[in-house]
Amino acid sequence: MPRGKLPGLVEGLGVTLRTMLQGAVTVQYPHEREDPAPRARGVIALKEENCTVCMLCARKCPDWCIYIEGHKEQRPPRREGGRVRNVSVLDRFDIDYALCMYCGICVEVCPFDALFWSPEYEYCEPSIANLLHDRVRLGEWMRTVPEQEPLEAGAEAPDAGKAKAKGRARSATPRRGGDT
Amino acid sequence: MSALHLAVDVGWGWTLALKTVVVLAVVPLAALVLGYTFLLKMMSHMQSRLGPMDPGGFHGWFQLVGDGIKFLQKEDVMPLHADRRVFAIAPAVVVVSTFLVFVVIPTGPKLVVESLDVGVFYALAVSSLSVVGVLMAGWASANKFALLGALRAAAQLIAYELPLLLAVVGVVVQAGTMNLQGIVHAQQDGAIFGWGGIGFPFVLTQFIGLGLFLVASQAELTQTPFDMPVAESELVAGYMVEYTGFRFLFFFIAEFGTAFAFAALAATLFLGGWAVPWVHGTAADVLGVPVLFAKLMLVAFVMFWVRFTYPRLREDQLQALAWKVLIPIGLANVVVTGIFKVAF
Amino acid sequence: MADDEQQVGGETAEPLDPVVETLLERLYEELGDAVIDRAQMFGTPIVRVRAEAWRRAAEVAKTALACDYLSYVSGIDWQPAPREGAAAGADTSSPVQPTDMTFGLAGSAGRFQLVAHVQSTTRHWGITMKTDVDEAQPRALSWVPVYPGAEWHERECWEMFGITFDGHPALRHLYLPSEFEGHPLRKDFPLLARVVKPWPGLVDVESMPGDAGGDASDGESEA
Amino acid sequence: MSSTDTPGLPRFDVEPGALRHLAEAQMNVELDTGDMILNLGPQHPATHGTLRLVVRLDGERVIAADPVVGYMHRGYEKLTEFRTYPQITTLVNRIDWLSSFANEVPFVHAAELLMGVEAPPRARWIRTILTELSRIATFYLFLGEMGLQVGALTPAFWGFRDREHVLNLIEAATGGRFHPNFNRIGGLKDDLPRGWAAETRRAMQAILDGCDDFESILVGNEIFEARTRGIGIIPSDVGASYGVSGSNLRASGVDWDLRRDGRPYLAYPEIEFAVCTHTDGDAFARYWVRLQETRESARMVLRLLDGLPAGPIMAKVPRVIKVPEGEAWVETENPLGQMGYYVVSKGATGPFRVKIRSASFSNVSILPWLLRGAYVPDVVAILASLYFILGDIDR
Repeated sequence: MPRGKLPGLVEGLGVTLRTMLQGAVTVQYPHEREDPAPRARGVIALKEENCTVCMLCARKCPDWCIYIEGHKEQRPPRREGGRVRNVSVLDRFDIDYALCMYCGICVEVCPFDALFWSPEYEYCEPSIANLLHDRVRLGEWMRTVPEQEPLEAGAEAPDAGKAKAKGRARSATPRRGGDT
Repeated sequence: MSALHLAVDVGWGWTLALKTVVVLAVVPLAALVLGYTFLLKMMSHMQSRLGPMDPGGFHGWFQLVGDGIKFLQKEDVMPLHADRRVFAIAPAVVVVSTFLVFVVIPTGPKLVVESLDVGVFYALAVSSLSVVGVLMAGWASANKFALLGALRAAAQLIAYELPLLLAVVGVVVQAGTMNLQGIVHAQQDGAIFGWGGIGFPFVLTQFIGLGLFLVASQAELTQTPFDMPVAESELVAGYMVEYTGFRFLFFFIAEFGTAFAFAALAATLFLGGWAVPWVHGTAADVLGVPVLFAKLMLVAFVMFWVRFTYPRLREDQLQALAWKVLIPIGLANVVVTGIFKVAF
Repeated sequence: MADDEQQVGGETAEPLDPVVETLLERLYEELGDAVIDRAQMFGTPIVRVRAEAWRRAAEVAKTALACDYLSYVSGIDWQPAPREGAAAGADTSSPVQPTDMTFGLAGSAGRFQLVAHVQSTTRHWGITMKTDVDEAQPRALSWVPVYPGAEWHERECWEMFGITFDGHPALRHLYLPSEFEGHPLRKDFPLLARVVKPWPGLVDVESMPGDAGGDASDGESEA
Repeated sequence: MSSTDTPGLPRFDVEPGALRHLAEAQMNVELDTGDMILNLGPQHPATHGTLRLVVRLDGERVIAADPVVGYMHRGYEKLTEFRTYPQITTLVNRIDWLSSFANEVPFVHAAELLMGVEAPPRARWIRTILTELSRIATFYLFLGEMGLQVGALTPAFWGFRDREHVLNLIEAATGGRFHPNFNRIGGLKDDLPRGWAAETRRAMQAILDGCDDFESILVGNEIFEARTRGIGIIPSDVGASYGVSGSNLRASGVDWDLRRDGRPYLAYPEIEFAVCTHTDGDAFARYWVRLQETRESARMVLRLLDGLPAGPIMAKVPRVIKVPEGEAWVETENPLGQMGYYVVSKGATGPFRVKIRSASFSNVSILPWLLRGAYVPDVVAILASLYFILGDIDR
């Protein structure tokens, strides 16, 4: 039996003693909070005025956890003498976070920048049914959507597409409105 | 443990009652202190954690008390096929053995519940009573993990009684008495080559004995690296696996209470116990408690430090260690001590 | 038949990798005409052997080709999944596979095939083998005597495809409960999760007359 | 231990069943004790997850062990047939959930091969970095966990503590702490955020320091050695024929690493790294190899960061991914061993059949062979040293 050589055992004691004196890494959660990375996929926020009820997110969702209903309305023309606009109006936009796998496909496929990731994570519920967030709840998350962060050296400049739009996510003006 | 009952002349009945109350109060308190200091705080910090911080406000001092209250509220669950009576008695047997050890540990010249002439012998004998309770618990649980744990515990405790005793024999030989009080006095009044500045703590000559005692008591307490009877990753919790509520609380109190008792024994036998060399009389009675507490905490620190650092041995390796290494060393120590005793 | 598959495979037209060529040569030497067809799959040879030579193929791979390492044994059901139920037509979230039965590299005689991959830890090459399994009575010789690691793979294959392995020590359920009925990886076994729930991607916008609405397909329904 | 029962002697010529009875008879005659069936799991601390191990014991010695898996079977091979390629990366993420990113790589690579697309260099390098980070995250948990299983409580927490750095990095880059879903066919979803490289360098230093701690508290510890040396010996030929792969096989002296020896993938052909092997094949060797590989991975990440090329991270791919007809087998050296996908495409938006070859499945299938004759405490140590993730067994 390889016993009797003390050094290994003593060294171990030394390491634990050193660790004990080093101080803890614990974050006392409700009292102090760590900020998750801006990219963290915490919760999906909905910018309702951008949504055109195109159903793309609901279709691409691997879990079938997005439920959308809408109807069409006629709006008066923007300019004098213009065409009467047909507008899709969102009636229901629910994401069931009890099913969601947080893959981010919906956010990615949205062609009108209506969905965004927010790093917010404090929305656990005692009842699983409450994890179904409706469009009002999803809209509230928009406040927590961070700005687009700069990229690492050597990265290509983000093209004028979605990346920039995300940076402006919080601005009030709808980019493409609800027109079809 | 106040000096009150010694100052007032009361009937023996009252003295007995007071002594009982003191012992009954000290054991859970001891378990709390050790559990909080080492299990909750020292271990946490060794693992880069803080441990409980909220209960009670200051560093979670109330956590274990709260746990205890929680255990008391819990339902008393018994396995369907358990041997109900044995199952119920087992924790009590274990905890009683802990209580009995405390009886002989002196905390001052007069502060001792019962100063037995066979004190050391008694302490080690009653401490091993717990194995009966452990076996009862393991058997009565009607659970294979519990049974395996209990059998391991039995084998282990029997194997480690011997080195434990041998470790103490050296001290007994040197002190010339088995009375714990006598051993403390021998250390207090002793002198190193004529210099009595710090008395003569036996650790100076019996350091091998102290090492043996610590290793063996670690095994007696079923602490890592000898915690096979409760081995979490193998036997889940060994003989305790079916226990909940206040019965589990009993085991918990017994575990840390016994750790406290062994630390106190080690402090008494090797570090001079309550004694401060130049303090005598009532002053020693007053100082004895904190002095002993400080010494035993030092010993307990080492015991738990080892517990939270090392992996666990295998049962056969543990037996081999006991019979092939510790016992020969212990015997040699006794012989050498005897020779020195006769020669000087 | 072999000619057909040369076209299906597509890649056999490419020049064979030298390593692949050596491997195949040795295999032909040992197995002779038990090898029905061969192909190359991105640098990995893939051969189809006769069912009765299935175990022999493993032995040859282990000895002559030094393939000491068993990667996996599994099955394929080449039959296209029936698209049934009310939602099947509208559900464009699931990929639409061709409706006729086509076979992959090295071809197949019918619906079920076994696929296995073995590798050499010393020579760093590997070979994929296939064999045809009868549809009515799916059986094959077990590889366990050659590669003991095949035991679990074959148990899985047995419960998932219903292919029996002769010479397997204990064909028991591996993943599924022992009272489970059916063979989940067969194409005609429905995926219940997709059957019991209506597809939420169905367009639920009340369209204006003469308006395609949000129905615009993203190209998936073309297939 | 009787000679017929010594793990370490390869024996193919005997039917497994026959040997079991032989061992059994011998034990019972020797000691004349009845045996006991002990059910480790599905809820047991040593099975980290829901593996059930039915062991027949004679005293504390194992006569026969039968792992029962499937408590977490999610049917991914079936699910893939109902999903499109981009959706599947979300699924394969969850096979070995400790190294999710590494799971995506071979699948995406298979699709890229079939489509004839190649990810740009920067994407490949970032993929490599993240794969190595996943490897560190996986191994780090093992390095602590192994201590826990042999009774040392403290290293487990250190494992969690330092792994946190790596998980934070993965989250900062991909957005997903556990399930990155960051690979896209043809590249990556996004480039790295600014400051990530510097942060990674710091974290790798912490990882290397942490490895030293593990070395002191476990590898050099005599008790740990006594517990792990000489138990659960996998001879290289037996291991290979069971399909044991990765560090487990390298610990048996097989110098085989798909990063170096397989079909070139990611940036591995372009950087230098050492492949660690150990000749003993026991639990200690497996721990040692993983410890060295963790260090090597950390150094590799540093090297990769130094050479990170600039440029785009996405190749040109059609908006709707349709994979041409064909078959591909892609294998990679994942933290737990060889992970491979055999993808059959029929030209649709989703695969026709995906066979997922996961490492733990084969690594664990050797258990009945390996555990015979071991003691209960060794069973736990062997299980821990094989290191499996339940999702990787059950898929």
